[in-house]
Amino acid sequence: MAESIEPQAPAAPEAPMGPYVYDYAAAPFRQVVMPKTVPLPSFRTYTAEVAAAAAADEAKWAKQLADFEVAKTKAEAEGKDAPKPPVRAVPRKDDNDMKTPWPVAATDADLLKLQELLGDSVEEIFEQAGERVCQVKKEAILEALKACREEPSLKYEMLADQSATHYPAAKDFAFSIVYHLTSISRSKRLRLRILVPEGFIPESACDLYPSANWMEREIYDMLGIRFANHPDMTRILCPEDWEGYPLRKEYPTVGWGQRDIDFRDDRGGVLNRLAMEKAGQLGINLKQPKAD
Amino acid sequence: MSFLRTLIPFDIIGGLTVTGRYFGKVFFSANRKKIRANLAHFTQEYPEVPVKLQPRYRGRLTLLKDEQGEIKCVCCLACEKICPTQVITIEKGKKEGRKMPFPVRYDFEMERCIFCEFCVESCGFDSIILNHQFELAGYNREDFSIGMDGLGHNMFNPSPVGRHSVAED
Amino acid sequence: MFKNEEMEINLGPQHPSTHGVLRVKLRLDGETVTKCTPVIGYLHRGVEKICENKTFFQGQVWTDRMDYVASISNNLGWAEGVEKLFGIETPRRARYIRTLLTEQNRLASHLLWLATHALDIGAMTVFLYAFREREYLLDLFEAFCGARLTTTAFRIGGLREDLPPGFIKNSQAFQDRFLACIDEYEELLTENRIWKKRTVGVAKLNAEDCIALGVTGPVLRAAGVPYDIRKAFPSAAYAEMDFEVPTRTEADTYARYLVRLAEMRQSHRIIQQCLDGLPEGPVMAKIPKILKSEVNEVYHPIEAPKGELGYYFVAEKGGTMPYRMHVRAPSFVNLQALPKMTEGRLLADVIAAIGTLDVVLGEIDR
Amino acid sequence: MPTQALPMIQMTLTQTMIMGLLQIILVLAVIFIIVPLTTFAERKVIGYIQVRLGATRLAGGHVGITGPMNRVMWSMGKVPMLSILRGLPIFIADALKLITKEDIIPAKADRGVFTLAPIISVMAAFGVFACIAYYPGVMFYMPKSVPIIGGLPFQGFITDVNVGLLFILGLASVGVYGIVLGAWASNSKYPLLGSLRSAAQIVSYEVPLTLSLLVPVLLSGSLNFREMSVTLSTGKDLSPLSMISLFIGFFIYLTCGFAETNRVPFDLAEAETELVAGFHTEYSGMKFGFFYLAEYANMVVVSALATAFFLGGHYLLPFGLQRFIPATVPFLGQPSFIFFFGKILFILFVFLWVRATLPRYRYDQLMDVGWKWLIPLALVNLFVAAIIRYAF
Repeated sequence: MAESIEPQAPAAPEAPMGPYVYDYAAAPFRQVVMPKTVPLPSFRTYTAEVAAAAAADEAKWAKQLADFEVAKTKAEAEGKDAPKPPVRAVPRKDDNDMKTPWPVAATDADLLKLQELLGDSVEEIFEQAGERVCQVKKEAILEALKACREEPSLKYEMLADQSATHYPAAKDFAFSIVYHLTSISRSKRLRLRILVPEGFIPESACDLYPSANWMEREIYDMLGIRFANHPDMTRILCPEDWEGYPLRKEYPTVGWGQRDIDFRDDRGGVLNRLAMEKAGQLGINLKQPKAD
Repeated sequence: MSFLRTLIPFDIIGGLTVTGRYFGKVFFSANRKKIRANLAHFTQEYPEVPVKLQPRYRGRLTLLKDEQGEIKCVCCLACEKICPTQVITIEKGKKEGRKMPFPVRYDFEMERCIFCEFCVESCGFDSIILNHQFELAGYNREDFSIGMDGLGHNMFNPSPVGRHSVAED
Repeated sequence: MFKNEEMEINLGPQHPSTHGVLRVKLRLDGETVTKCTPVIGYLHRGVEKICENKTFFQGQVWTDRMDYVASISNNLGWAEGVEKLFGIETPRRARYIRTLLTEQNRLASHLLWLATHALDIGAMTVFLYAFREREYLLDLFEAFCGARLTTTAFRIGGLREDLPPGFIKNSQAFQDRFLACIDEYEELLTENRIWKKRTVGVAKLNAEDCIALGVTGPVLRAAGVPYDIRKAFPSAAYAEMDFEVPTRTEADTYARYLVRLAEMRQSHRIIQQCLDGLPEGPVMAKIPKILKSEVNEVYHPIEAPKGELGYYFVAEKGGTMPYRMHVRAPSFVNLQALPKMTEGRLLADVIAAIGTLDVVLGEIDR
Repeated sequence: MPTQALPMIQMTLTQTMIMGLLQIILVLAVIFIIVPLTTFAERKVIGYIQVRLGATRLAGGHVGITGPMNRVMWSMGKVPMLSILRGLPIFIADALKLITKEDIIPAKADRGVFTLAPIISVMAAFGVFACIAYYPGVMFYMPKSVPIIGGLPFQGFITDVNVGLLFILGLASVGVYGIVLGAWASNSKYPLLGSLRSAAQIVSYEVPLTLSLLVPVLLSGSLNFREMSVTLSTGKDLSPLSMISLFIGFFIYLTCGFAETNRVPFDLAEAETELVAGFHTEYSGMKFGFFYLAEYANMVVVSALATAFFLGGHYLLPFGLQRFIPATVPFLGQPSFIFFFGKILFILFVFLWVRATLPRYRYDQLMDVGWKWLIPLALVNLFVAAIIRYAF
């Protein structure tokens, strides 16, 4: 009789799958670290940086000298031993087989010819790691490609590759699009580069180089840059209804919907303890498994 | 001439000769010779005849013990850091009578392991190897999570499923 | 009186001869293809995104899994691309061993192509014969780096270890019997009337179209363009090797078959030169333990078995991981030519065209 | 010769029926043994050609009835004894699998036709066996002790139809209805393509097949299977030159036979790499098993016809060369059951051998070969045979 009067225990909440369930939106691997710098190789920036570094070095040296003079006069005044004269720091030379390829000024005939042909449209030409780079204005890319393809002294017949990079830290542009051109007859390569801001629609290269078709679709799929006059501007690798552009820097490495449930059996409760600690630090809603 | 060549199929006879020759070779050698003799066929009779693996074969991750039966690992965490798929979890600890740190926990999630041997390469104390096991199938996901304890299925002993693949080194 | 309709048919993603998960939407008028649309992306794993979050050292394992048939070529592209990014000079012995292994892998890849292409067209025995030789090569890879397919063979700056004992002897044994094996395949296929009927004049793609569509590799060479990156932009030890670039002018499936067989003979020649002239010396350059990059971007192309394989890296200052990694996958670009090759032809020719392009879906979808 | 003239014995209806039934049971038993054995042989032969071992797992491993013996052999470092028969029970396993598998009928399929199609196929394939003479005479006499049929002759064929060849050709071409109807009824795209190919193929290849079979008809002057076989094999009434015509006719016939049975290099109807499985893509279970049985039974029929008309039937030598061996020679000069079956097995082997070697034709090329090469060739051959028949 006593049992029947006793109130029924409330139904336990449904057991979560696996030992732990994470709050996905707040999970630590989703916290994307945005890049702080703009790693856009450029001879102009590089020379500016080198000059700035040299100036800073010089200023430091001058300061050291001045400090030394001050210290010297002070020591002389106080009758102590003169301090050691400062030694100018020599940059440390590593004993290894690495020779970092720095950008150098353009000397190649192709680049100079291109600059001569395009005039103002060319923003920058330089060479780095044996590769020729020509950065043109974003509106003039079609003109530049046409010049590369049809000018008899250039004759870059094939568009080998086209890709883009996201630079969220840059101020006046968001993406760089690079075109890797190959001249089969002359065994030469050239990289054309444009910088485009968010929302800008560059001209498609499909008419000049039909191989750009899928490459531009891939760029659109991965980075969300649309191209004007493209025959079929749809996603290619991701499904049609995919949200977001995976290769942008703000996109988390682990896509939405991945389960982060640990399937291992917890030996001695160590994992549980660690996970609880971690969750407590991060403020994650970590439900404990039902005890049975 | 080409008409005759079309009528008399020398090309097809040539192909049939090649295949027929192999048929004869295998038919008369396959079931009569001793194992490991110079066989005409290329099939390995796998469960009955053990597989010969190369010495550098990359199998399952295994922890080593030294002569005193002491775990060689000193918890430098190099393997944990270099692992491209983050399948190793180590917890440092202390043990009586041992100067170096001692791994309290060394967990290995084989389900995600890609057998690249970067961990072994990074180890400065030769305390881990990839053994020669390739039969690593399991019935449930718990079978792929291997730790230092566990009966017969831990980081020191070979997996119980791979009966035919443990090499002798 | 009769309704005349075109039929739409899905070739794939599960189909015996689409080499993985390729899906081709076909519009058929009877058996004639009027429209052909390749649909890809079923194997997309986001390798480029993953590699942005892995160090230069770790990223190599993902290259194994792109073109899993020719993973050593992919490793070579990655290792040399990163070395170009850092300006690392690799020792000569390491470069020779890289060349040796890459060429052996080219043989393995071409053998797999021959096997599956012949199987697609119906000759099922060549499949097993080619796999027999490939097995021998995979054993060699296993002896060198411990894995048969996902090799991770090279390291930035050279190699992890030198060749294992017995490797050269076994390679030489393979060299001695391989040419006879190619003759055997030729005996079965080259003059066979059915093989010729199925391949001569099928899936034509002339040189202009090839170049316009960016098609590289044996498909381009079968159209008469002697463009081989091993000759045009030599890396590893290819500059020191003596070999020819086989070309044909017919630009059809049969010509591609002959070009690939000739390439296998040339690869055999390169391997022989590597084995004979293997220099002594270290196999690893002196490089710091942790590589920190400067701001740089490189595009490094190599000649993979399927065509031009390019790695494009962007590196930031002081970074241990690439800021951006992009792969120019040869199959991805080559597959664009499929509609041009097949439209207006029969259904069976689509199978031959897919086979002759030698696509690997792991590389297309990345 | 005793085989030439059949003993004319008056039988009652009951006796005829019982004898017929016994013969039918015998023939069916032979079919049901030889067809699964062919599938086993297919695995083994193609395996050996492709430098591998084929099926070895059943009766070849460490477990089962043969397990202990195999274990001992393996431990001695030898492959097991009787290892050429390793894997033999797989034909039983195949049959069991097909019978016990779930029988799926697609939701939008025409259920009646879908069920009928494999039955048509298998009936057509098996019906043909009624007219094939396995032995051109009395095989043995029933013992006197058996009631009702005691002392009656047991003949080496079920019936001795006067237009036997016509019956065989007619019934064999009904088989294509099974393929076409089955594919249409499954309401799917790949089977549809397969059936269209198959219909076109069989219609085109019936012509050269029949034309090549007209040569033996012309030479022997009969349509009765048994008489044709005996006449052509012994070659008594034939000119020696007729050998040429028979020789060419044999190859035309064999080529068309490959096409009729949908085997490589003419297996377009079920071209695996193009049409997944062709006309039987949607079939499963024993319905698929019927198509499978029909295909192999057809192979046996084609081999039997080729043996009887071209390869010397129940005698040792092919193409009428038997004339050079006098009938007085003990074994070789006499007709024998063994020769007939040996030749059938050889042609079945050729089927498998060719399957392992050759690529597949394309649809339009197949038509080219049929209409532009085989039909003219068969006509010329027929003409030559006619000249030989009446001039020499």
